[in-house]
Amino acid sequence: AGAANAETLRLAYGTAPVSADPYPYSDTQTGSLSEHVFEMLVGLDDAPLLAKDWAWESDKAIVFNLRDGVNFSNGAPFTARDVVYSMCRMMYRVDGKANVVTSALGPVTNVVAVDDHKARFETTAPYPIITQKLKFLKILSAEAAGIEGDIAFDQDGDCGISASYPSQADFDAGSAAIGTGPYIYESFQATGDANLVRNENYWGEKPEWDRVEIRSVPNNGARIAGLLAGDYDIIERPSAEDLQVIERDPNFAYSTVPGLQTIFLVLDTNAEGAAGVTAADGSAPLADVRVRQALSMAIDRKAITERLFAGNATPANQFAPSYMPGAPEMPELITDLDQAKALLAEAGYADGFEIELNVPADRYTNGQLVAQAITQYWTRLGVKVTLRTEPWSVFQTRRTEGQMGVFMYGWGHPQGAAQLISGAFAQRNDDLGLGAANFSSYDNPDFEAAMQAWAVEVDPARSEELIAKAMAQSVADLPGIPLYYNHELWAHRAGIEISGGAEGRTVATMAHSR
Amino acid sequence: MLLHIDTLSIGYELANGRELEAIKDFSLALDRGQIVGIVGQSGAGKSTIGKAILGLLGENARITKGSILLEGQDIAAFSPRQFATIRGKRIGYIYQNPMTALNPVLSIGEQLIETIEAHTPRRGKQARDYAIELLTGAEVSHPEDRLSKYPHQLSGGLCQRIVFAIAIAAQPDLIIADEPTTALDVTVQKAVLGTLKRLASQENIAIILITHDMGVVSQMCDEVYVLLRGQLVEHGPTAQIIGAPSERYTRELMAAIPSVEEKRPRFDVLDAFAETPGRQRGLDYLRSGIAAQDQGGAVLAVRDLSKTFKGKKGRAGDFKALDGVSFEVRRGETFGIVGESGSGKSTIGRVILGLVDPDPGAIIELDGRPIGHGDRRTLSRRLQCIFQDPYSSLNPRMDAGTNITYGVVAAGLVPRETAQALAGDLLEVVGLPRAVAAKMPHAFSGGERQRIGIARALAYRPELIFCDEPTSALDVTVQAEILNLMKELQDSLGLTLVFVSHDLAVVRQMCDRLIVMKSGAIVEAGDAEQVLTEPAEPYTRQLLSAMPRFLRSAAAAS
Amino acid sequence: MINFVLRRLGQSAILLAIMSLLVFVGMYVISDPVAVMAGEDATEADRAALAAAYGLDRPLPLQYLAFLGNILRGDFGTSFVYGRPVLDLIFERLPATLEVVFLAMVLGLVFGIPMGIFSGLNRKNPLTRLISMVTTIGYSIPNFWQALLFILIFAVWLRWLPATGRGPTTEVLGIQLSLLNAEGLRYMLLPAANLAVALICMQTRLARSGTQEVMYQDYMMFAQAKGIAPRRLIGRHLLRNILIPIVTITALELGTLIAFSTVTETVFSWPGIGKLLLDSIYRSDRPVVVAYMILITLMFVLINLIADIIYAVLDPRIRYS
Amino acid sequence: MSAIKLSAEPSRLDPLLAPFRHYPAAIAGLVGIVIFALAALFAPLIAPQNPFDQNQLDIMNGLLSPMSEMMDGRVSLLGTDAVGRDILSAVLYGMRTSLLVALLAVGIGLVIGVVLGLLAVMRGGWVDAIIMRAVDLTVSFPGVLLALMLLAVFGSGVDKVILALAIGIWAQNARMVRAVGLSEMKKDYIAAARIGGIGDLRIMFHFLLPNAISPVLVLMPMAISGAIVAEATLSFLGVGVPITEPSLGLLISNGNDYLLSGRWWISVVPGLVLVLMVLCINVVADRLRDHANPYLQVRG
Ligand SMILES: Nc1ncnc2c1ncn2[C@@H]1O[C@H](COP(=O)(O)OP(=O)(O)OP(=O)(O)O)[C@@H](O)[C@H]1O
Ligand SMILES: Nc1ncnc2c1ncn2[C@@H]1O[C@H](COP(=O)(O)OP(=O)(O)OP(=O)(O)O)[C@@H](O)[C@H]1O
Ligand SMILES: [Mg+2]
Ligand SMILES: [Mg+2]
Repeated sequence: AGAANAETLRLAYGTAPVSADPYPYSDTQTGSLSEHVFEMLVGLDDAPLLAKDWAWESDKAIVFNLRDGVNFSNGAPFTARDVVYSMCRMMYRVDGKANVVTSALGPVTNVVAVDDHKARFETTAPYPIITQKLKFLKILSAEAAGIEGDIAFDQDGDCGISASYPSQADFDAGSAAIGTGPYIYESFQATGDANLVRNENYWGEKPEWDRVEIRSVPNNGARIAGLLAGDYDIIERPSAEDLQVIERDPNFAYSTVPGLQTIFLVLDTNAEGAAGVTAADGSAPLADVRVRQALSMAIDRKAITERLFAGNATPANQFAPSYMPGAPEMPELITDLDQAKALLAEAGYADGFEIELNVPADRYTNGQLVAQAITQYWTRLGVKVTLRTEPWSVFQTRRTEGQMGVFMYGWGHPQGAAQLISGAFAQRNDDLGLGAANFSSYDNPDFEAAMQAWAVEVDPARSEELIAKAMAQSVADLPGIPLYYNHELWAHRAGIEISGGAEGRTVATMAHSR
Repeated sequence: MLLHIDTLSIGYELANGRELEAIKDFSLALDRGQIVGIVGQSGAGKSTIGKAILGLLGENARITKGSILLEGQDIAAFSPRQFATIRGKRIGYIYQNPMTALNPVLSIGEQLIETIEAHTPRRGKQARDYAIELLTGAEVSHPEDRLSKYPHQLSGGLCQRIVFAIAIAAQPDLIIADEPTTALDVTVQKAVLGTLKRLASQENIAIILITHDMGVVSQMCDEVYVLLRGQLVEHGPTAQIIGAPSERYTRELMAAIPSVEEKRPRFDVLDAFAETPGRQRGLDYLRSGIAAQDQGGAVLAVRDLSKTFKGKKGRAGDFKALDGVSFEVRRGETFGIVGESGSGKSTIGRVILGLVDPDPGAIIELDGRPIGHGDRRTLSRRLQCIFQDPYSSLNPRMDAGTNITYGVVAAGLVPRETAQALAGDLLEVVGLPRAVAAKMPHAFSGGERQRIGIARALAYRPELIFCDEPTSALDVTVQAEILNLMKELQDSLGLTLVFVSHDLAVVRQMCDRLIVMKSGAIVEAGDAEQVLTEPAEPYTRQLLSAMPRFLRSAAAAS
Repeated sequence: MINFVLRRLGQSAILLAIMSLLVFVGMYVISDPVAVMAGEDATEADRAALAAAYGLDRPLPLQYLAFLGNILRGDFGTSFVYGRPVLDLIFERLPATLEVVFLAMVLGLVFGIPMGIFSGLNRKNPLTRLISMVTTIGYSIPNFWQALLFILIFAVWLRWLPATGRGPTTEVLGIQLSLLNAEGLRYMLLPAANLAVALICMQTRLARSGTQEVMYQDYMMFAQAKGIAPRRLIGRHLLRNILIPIVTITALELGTLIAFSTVTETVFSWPGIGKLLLDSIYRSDRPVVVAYMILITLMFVLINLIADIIYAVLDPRIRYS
Repeated sequence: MSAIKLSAEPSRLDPLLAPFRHYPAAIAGLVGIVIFALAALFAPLIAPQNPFDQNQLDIMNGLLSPMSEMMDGRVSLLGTDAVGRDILSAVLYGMRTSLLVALLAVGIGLVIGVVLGLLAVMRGGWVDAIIMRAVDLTVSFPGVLLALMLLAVFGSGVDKVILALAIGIWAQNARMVRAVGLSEMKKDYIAAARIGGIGDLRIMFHFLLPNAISPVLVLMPMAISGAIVAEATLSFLGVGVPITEPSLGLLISNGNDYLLSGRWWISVVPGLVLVLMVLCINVVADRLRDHANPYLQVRG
């Protein structure tokens, strides 16, 4: 591997990237596409990328030392000014719309180019997860945008230059899509098809492929067929089922890595009752922790991952992949129908109760099958389950409106083990960035205290302790039920080797010809 | 020998699985330049023979026996592909029902020119010129304009002439002319027949002429074949058959020919229809209609009736089919409308019946009251119509019986339970077996269709019937029966008839008063006797003189 | 005729108003764009800002009026999702849809009508039985199945044709077309065939049943008696008389395929507008959906108007005043 | 003349069966329809498993190939799907939903479409204009959007699916009947009926309808198979049946994911049932149409 390859690499994505503009869209595929062209200070794997290193100067300021000798694909050198410019752009809301991490970087009060290769981020309060958030700040070239002189950061991103920000159309046309990454934009179409060519002047290891062609093939069957037909070299997210075909065929292979996404159920623990959950006596069954434990215990996670995913998923024992850095050690969640029934009886629901289980129809791999499996388990427990599946947009709307007492959800960001619990179970606190998606009505003082402390803890070791505490508490209380961790899968022709990342991005740099 | 039909038998398989033997052991021989006539009862199988010669029998027909030799080749055994080589080119066919024979969605020009191009080397403008020549030869006025017209824009007679022109376009060896002049006025008929005769004598073309008109037969044919219920009754030279028929049926046929020379109270009939209880019931039904109360004055008054058909190309394309027509019809009379084909006779009917809106200013009164649009439904029991083209006026997806009685049942005139019996009775009244009530319209012969139409109109027991060529497809015996029935109803119930016909002999026998029409206007009006015996207008005189005479005396003499 | 057309267009103006209102309200009840667009960790303030930015905080009637005002100024709005003018999005993808639908339509007519007429004429022919069987199976196999089968057979096993995507295009007057490009055409064949199967079946069956009625009419007998060539007999006399139902279904299917051939577009990753609509509905991208529906309604109105005019051309007895 | 009657008494079914006499293919179709209908009707009695009862399902029984043994020792004749549903049982149960939905939707769509189409022809003028513009509106309206709207306003349920599908079907029928009717309307037999004083309704149903409905009937079997498949799409959207009670269409589309990997039975079995069902309906419908065609009333 490593040798320059005079070949074209053809990638098939499962969803169309929306734009070549890396800022407004947070979906995986738009991220995959822009990862070819743009780089961040901090790599997705937490390793330094455009920053050589970083350190907290005070508990409200962090300084990044930038890599030397990096040039944008138009030849302009990469400097701290570009970091400031990119931060400005990130904070700027075009038509009021926030960018990928605009809100998350809200605590940043100032960004200063200390010198050409040193950038300082200042925050209102200690904001330890800023490095996590900066994984999403793609560095743009100020020069390419035609910005002269120094740039003064402000929180609105106006920075005195807002008028000259390139538009999305400029990115899509390629003129603004200038980054430091291994590949250069050639063309992008709104249908999600993109062509890239090698950046000959890339600062790092020489990119392997001459050309990268990205096509979007949302239909699973068609994607795998496209691979088999020789239309593509690599396809992302083949279905577990289709891997059988790949295994049988010596011309093809697949590769898998445990992913970042945790699939779990959210339970509304509100004592007043939960939408769609009804008990004969009018009580709120989900408010009782024994009921929640029973529901969790009834589920055979191993059966799900083995039977429905053919092993390409890991049974979850907490709300973040246990194999992720920073995830605490937790015991396995046991399956025991008898004990579950006993718990249910103990809670006064020996005759069961009714649950409407909400699942997005078109969102999660095998989501519908998993939902049916859970329906089976819970029915066996004596709970009457009505399975409701609907398109993501409808699901999302009803969820936001609080119309769901029990729903399936998936959460996976390369932002550390506390992401999920801090957003889904902590009380809402916009200043600390906690509980933005809390639909569980979970309220446990110990958990809460741990989360609030974690939010401002800059010491990594302390932080990990707090996460472990909060995680243990939430797994004990089960405001949600962890199910499994998704694995990322790629199928490809046999002549290629793949080293994909847990975040599941499909990029040319992960492919090496054998 | 150009054509030799030898002991031919043809059967039709019916929907109920039975077989109708339409032709039994029919033989015929024909040479170039010869004209033979086939006459006989309506439904006798005349058209079936014609179709068999061209291989156009429907899927349910089967040639069970015999052969048809065209110059020694047995075409009865031909494949469709082989037939394609003789149709049009060697055998021309004048279809019996001119108004349904033309494709409704193609222009006249196209239908004519495609035939020319198929069989002659003429192309483009040459073909078009030849088409115009053919139309002129068929006595079609304004032939250029007609080319761009569609069949529904033409009168029955025009359609017939176009069918004629198409059939002779290729100057084939043999022309089968199935009732080629039923819709033509006598002057045009004379010209058309003249053309046929000339083709036979000059071009040496053989012609099979199927007709009911003995006058035509006597003038045209060298030999005559008489057909009854699928069987050949007799055949022989024209003079012999007409002058000294040996078979009873032929004699009856000759006797039933109406005369234009004198008016008699009834047509001569020789019991063409079997007297059955059903027929009697049917007649009783008709006779028990409500007698019309004579309120004095005209039943129907038409004043200043004009009709302009809008053309495609603005005003220039407009066509004035009726121009200021006024007349009155008295109760209980038969009011004749005769005249040139295309002069607007049918259009008058269509306007009266509310199928076509007249130009503004026209007044149509029934019993002194103008007919409004809203009255149409209640009018049905007073005003009925026998269509010139009986076939297209029958619902193709209803059997004959239902076609006859559907309306009267719907109008509440007859209880539903008795409808079926009534249909059978009325079929017998018009001389058809009651069993045919279950047949679908398309499986009837031309004359049979016409009689179904008559039965339907009669079923209403209306006060007035607009009869548009009601018996043009009927042989004289059947015609006599039916016209007599009408006369009888007229006498007993005061039935009023508006009678359109080209057959002046029939007109003479039927009509009390008449109008003579030409180019949409009335040229002469008055007492029928007077107009027909002492015509005032040259056009009327011309009509009378063009009439093919069947001279009983002359025939008898020879 | 001109009056007729003008009146029709007048009617469609009302239709467009109704349609836009229906879709506007419909999208409102289905899902909330803010809920769909806002990120997972969006704060209340973020959501409010988002709603305000898109005018979604105003009462629905006001939003609709504003939308109407913009339309009258020729502004169909900007996609919530793509942040681009919706007309750009639609017209960018339109050629891809049009050309594949066009090809499918042609296939449908070219195969369907002759097969139908053949089976109508030769009722007892074994080939007729075969055609009947195949067409029945053809339309009872679900579209997505067929698509996958096509891919398996022609792309995976035989490797004759590419499985997915649009392939190279040729630019004609600023429009990207695959049709004029041998390689591009290869990409088009499978999706077009997938659309065409149902069309072929429909046209075959309509042509067959029409033939079985028209063939027995007197005028067909007479036309045969005239001895004109079979080609003309069928191509002119018969065809003209069976065409009305065929034109009707062609018009309806033309519109439907252009607007909604989402399954085919999805399975073959054909970048057409049907998929854009589906995605936009799912993503709650109201401006795209509303503009799309307005255009589609307009298209259907026009197509059906043309069909109505064709009826009158086909059958001179039909006249519109 | 001397047709020998085998049965002494003409049974009451005779006129109903008449069209099929001498047509073995059509009889086979009829028998097929009866079998399918009975199978659907008595599914609970025939099916080895109640696939809607979650207690009887286990994902551990998932993806078994035909003739394999399930955990409880029973043999699954046609295999199981991913969540352990016995395919044979699922197909039997799924057919009930699908047949109900498709027949009702097509039936309603047919009746409404034909009646409105005929009305448009009969009345013309503004009645025609309103009906036809309603057609324009309906055909332009995407089914997905309609279904989601119904879902949002009325909630889910089979009745909504039927409604949504019928709305899609009526418009096509209305336009078809109108187009053909326009032509028929100008023919003389209608004029004769008018003169005969036959009321508009009767003209509509006894004169126009039989002469204009043929193309609609031609498309009917297609509409049925279309509806069965479309129902699956709507169920996927959450409008129709829950995925725990899959219809035939849903089974096929779910099984689609397993086609490549060689677990063909999951979608091929329900797919074949659909094809066979439509084939039977089609053969019978064709025969009935031919039988009603006056020009073909001979044995062929
Ligand atoms: N397609 C058919 N199916 C069944 N019976 C038919 C069919 N065509 C004709 N017939 C019957 O065959 C007989 C002969 O019909 P044909 O048309 O030859 O009579 P025709 O002598 O021409 O009578 P007309 O003078 O009334 O035209 C009639 O009784 C008719 O009802
Ligand atoms: N719908 C129409 N459009 C245009 N012209 C028409 C239309 N109907 C009839 N005509 C024309 O009007 C004239 C009169 O037609 P009509 O049918 O009344 O004639 P007719 O006297 O009944 O002739 P025939 O004796 O040949 O039946 C003809 O020249 C015909 O071409
Ligand atoms: Mg005849
Ligand atoms: Mg006339």
